[in-house]
Amino acid sequence: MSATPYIKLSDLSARIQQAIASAFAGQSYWVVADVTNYSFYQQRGYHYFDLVEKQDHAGDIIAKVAAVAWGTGANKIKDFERITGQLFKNGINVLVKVAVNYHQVYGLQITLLDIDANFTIGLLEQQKQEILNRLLAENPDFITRVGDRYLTRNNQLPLKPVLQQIAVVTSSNSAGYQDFIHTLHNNRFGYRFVVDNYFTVVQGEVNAEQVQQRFIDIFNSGKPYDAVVLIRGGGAQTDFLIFDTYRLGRTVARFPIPVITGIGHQKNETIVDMMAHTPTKTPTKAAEYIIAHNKAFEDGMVAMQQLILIRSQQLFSAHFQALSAIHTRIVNTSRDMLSTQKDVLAYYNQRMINTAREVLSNRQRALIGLSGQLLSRPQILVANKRNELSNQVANIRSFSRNYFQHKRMGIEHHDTVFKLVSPANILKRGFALVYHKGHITTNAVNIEPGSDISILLSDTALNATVTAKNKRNGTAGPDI
Amino acid sequence: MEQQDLTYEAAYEELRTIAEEIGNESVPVDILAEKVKRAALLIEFCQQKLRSTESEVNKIIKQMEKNASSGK
Amino acid sequence: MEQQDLTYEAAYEELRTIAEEIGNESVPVDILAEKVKRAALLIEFCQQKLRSTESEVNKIIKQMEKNASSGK
Amino acid sequence: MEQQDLTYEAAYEELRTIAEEIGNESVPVDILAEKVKRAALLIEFCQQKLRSTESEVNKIIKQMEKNASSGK
Amino acid sequence: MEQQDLTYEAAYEELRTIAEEIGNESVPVDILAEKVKRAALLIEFCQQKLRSTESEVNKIIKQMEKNASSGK
Amino acid sequence: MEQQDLTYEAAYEELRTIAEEIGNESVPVDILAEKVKRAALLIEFCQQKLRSTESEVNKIIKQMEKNASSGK
Amino acid sequence: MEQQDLTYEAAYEELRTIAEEIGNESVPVDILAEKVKRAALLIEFCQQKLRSTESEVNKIIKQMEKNASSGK
Repeated sequence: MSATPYIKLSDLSARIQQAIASAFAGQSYWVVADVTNYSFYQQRGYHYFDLVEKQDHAGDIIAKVAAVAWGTGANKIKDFERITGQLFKNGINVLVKVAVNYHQVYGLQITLLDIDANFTIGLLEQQKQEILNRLLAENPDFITRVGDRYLTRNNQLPLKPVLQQIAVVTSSNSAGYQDFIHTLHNNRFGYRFVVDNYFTVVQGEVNAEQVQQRFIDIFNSGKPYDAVVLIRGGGAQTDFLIFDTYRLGRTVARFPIPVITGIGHQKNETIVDMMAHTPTKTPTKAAEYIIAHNKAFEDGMVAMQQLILIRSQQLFSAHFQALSAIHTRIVNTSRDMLSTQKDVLAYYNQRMINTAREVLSNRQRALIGLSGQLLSRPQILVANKRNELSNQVANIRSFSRNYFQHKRMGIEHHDTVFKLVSPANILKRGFALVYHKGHITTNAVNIEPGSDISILLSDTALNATVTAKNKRNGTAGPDI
Repeated sequence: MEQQDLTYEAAYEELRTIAEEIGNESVPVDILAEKVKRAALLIEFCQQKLRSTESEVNKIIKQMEKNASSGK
Repeated sequence: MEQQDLTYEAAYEELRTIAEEIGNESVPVDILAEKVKRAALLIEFCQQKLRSTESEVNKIIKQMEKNASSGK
Repeated sequence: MEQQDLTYEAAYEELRTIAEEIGNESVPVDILAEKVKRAALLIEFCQQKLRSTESEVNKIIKQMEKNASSGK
Repeated sequence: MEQQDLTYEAAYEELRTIAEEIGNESVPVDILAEKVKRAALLIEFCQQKLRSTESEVNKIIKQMEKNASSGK
Repeated sequence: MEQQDLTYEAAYEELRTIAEEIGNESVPVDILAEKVKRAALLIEFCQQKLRSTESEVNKIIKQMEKNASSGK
Repeated sequence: MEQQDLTYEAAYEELRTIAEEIGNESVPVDILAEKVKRAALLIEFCQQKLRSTESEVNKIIKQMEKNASSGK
């Protein structure tokens, strides 16, 4: 044992405290830093976090101080969240006013006194955004952005109905890996899995290339893996940074087998999560997801089986019913048909009976009508003939009466005429006939005074001698 | 006289001829007297003929009517 | 006389002709009586014919009526 | 007589023709009796035919009526 | 008779035709009895055919119902 | 009979056709009994086929249910 | 049997097709039992495969093929 002089640790810490107090007491500083490793104890209202500063571009941490916020600081954080709508959380780049103090047990600590709400976007987030933008810009073939989601080749791959062949990328000693394997193999459905391990270091940004190599190994194995599971190997919160690297994001995004992540953080989503097929919160959740996926498949099959059973039973009962309906229909219709035919025959039978009799009675009636005509008509005919005969008799009688009358009238006319012109009748009216030399004379040429003439009156003949002869002229004397 | 052979038609025709002859006034009185005498005779003949025919016809008709009415 | 060959129709037709002739006075007086006598004869013939036809028909009808009533 | 070959229809038709002829008096009196006699004969024939048909039909109908009541 | 070769359909059709002919009185009286006799025969034939078909069908149906109830 | 080669579908189709034919009375009475007999045979065939298929399916289902419960 | 090449996808798809066919009654009764048997086999296969390692799966398939061929 050497007698090297020493002081007690408490003396040292007291001196550190004194030195820091003399340098920083009563002082405050506005500092720009990223927040990481953040946690909040609700009951006491304490915020614990680390403030870090990273090298530009590379992203390596170059400064890191543990910080606390309580009392006024906690209130300022609440104001910050209220004003910006941004949670005070990992990855944000902040401008904070701090005081520096040293505690003999808890060590160096800076206390957040105020936070500049205007300095909103944290550097980490800005970096992450830059990487995302770069991924989009440089890999348009397999990364696109729709709304606030990223569509990648990987997360557009169809998941097989059953995930049974699985490649796991993780670190061999991680608790997360143990959880995953345990959950997977001890599932209560008895599902079996074939799991191939691709161990690597999955922390520290610098190891991104190694992880990428494991993905290449998986691809080169040629095995028909159903899924690749990427599980974080544990460690501090800052270890997530590997999952926000461009390299790993790109690898996952373009990987041809669906990638399921179980990175095990609670508060933010890494770039790898965004690029992967299915992000889950923890390794256990990843295993549960796989089991649930397979269970859904089996349930689907069982449901289909149930459906087939129900459908075939329905089909049987439908067919039995249809057969029975046809049976009933055939029975009823053939009976109907027979009874209809029977009725029709009965109808014809009755109709024959009725119409045959009707025909005969109509004929009888017609014959009787005709007979009646024949009985009466000859007598009428004879009577008509007889009338005609008597008409002719009457004609002859009246015609002959007229006949005689006309004939008689003709004769009587002649009689009258002759009576008028007969000489005897003329003499009776005072005319006289003159005879000269024994002949009736109508001309006095040969009679001269002294000639003898005889004058015959109606009942007397006178002999006389002419004494004078005068020429008669004009109308003197009696008219003849 | 030839009265036996005389028909009513002939007699009547002669009568009609005589009447026509007398009508043209060129008949001398002595012939006229003769003609009138002939006419009188013909008239008498015709009248008798008519009477006898009529009575005969009437007899037949009466008989006919009797038959006709009795035949009913 | 040719009465054997005489039909009612011919007889009646002759009768009608005689009546017409008398009606339009185309029958000479000399044969009027003869015509009327012929008419009387025709009438007699027709009436007999009618009577005989009638009696024959009546006989047939009586027979028919007997049959009809017995046949019922 | 040709009654053996005579059908009811022909007989009835002849009868109808005779009735019509007598009805419009186109039958000469001379053959009227003959026509009436023919008619009487045809009527008799038709009635007999009807009677025999009726009795035959009635026999069949009786059978049919038995069928009708038993067939139900 | 050709009843051996006669089908119900043919018989029924013939029956229908006869009924129609008699119905509109286009059947001569001379063959009416014959037609009615034929109709009676056809009806008898059809009724027998119906009865035999009915009994046969009923037998089959009874058998079917027995099967149906035993098969359940 | 060709029942050995008969399928349920063919049998059912034939049955449906027969039912339709009888339904719209296009089956002559003459072959109705024959058709009904055929229908009875087809129904019997179909029911047997259905029953045997059903029992077979039920056997499979029972087997499946056993597997399902043991497989869990 | 093509079971060596049978994937979950293919099995699921086939099962879905069978369910659909039975659902819309496009499976003839004649092959329904066969279809159901096939469905049972597919499920059986998938369920066993889910719970087996690769080497076990091959054993199962062999066993199923034996059953399938003896069960026919």
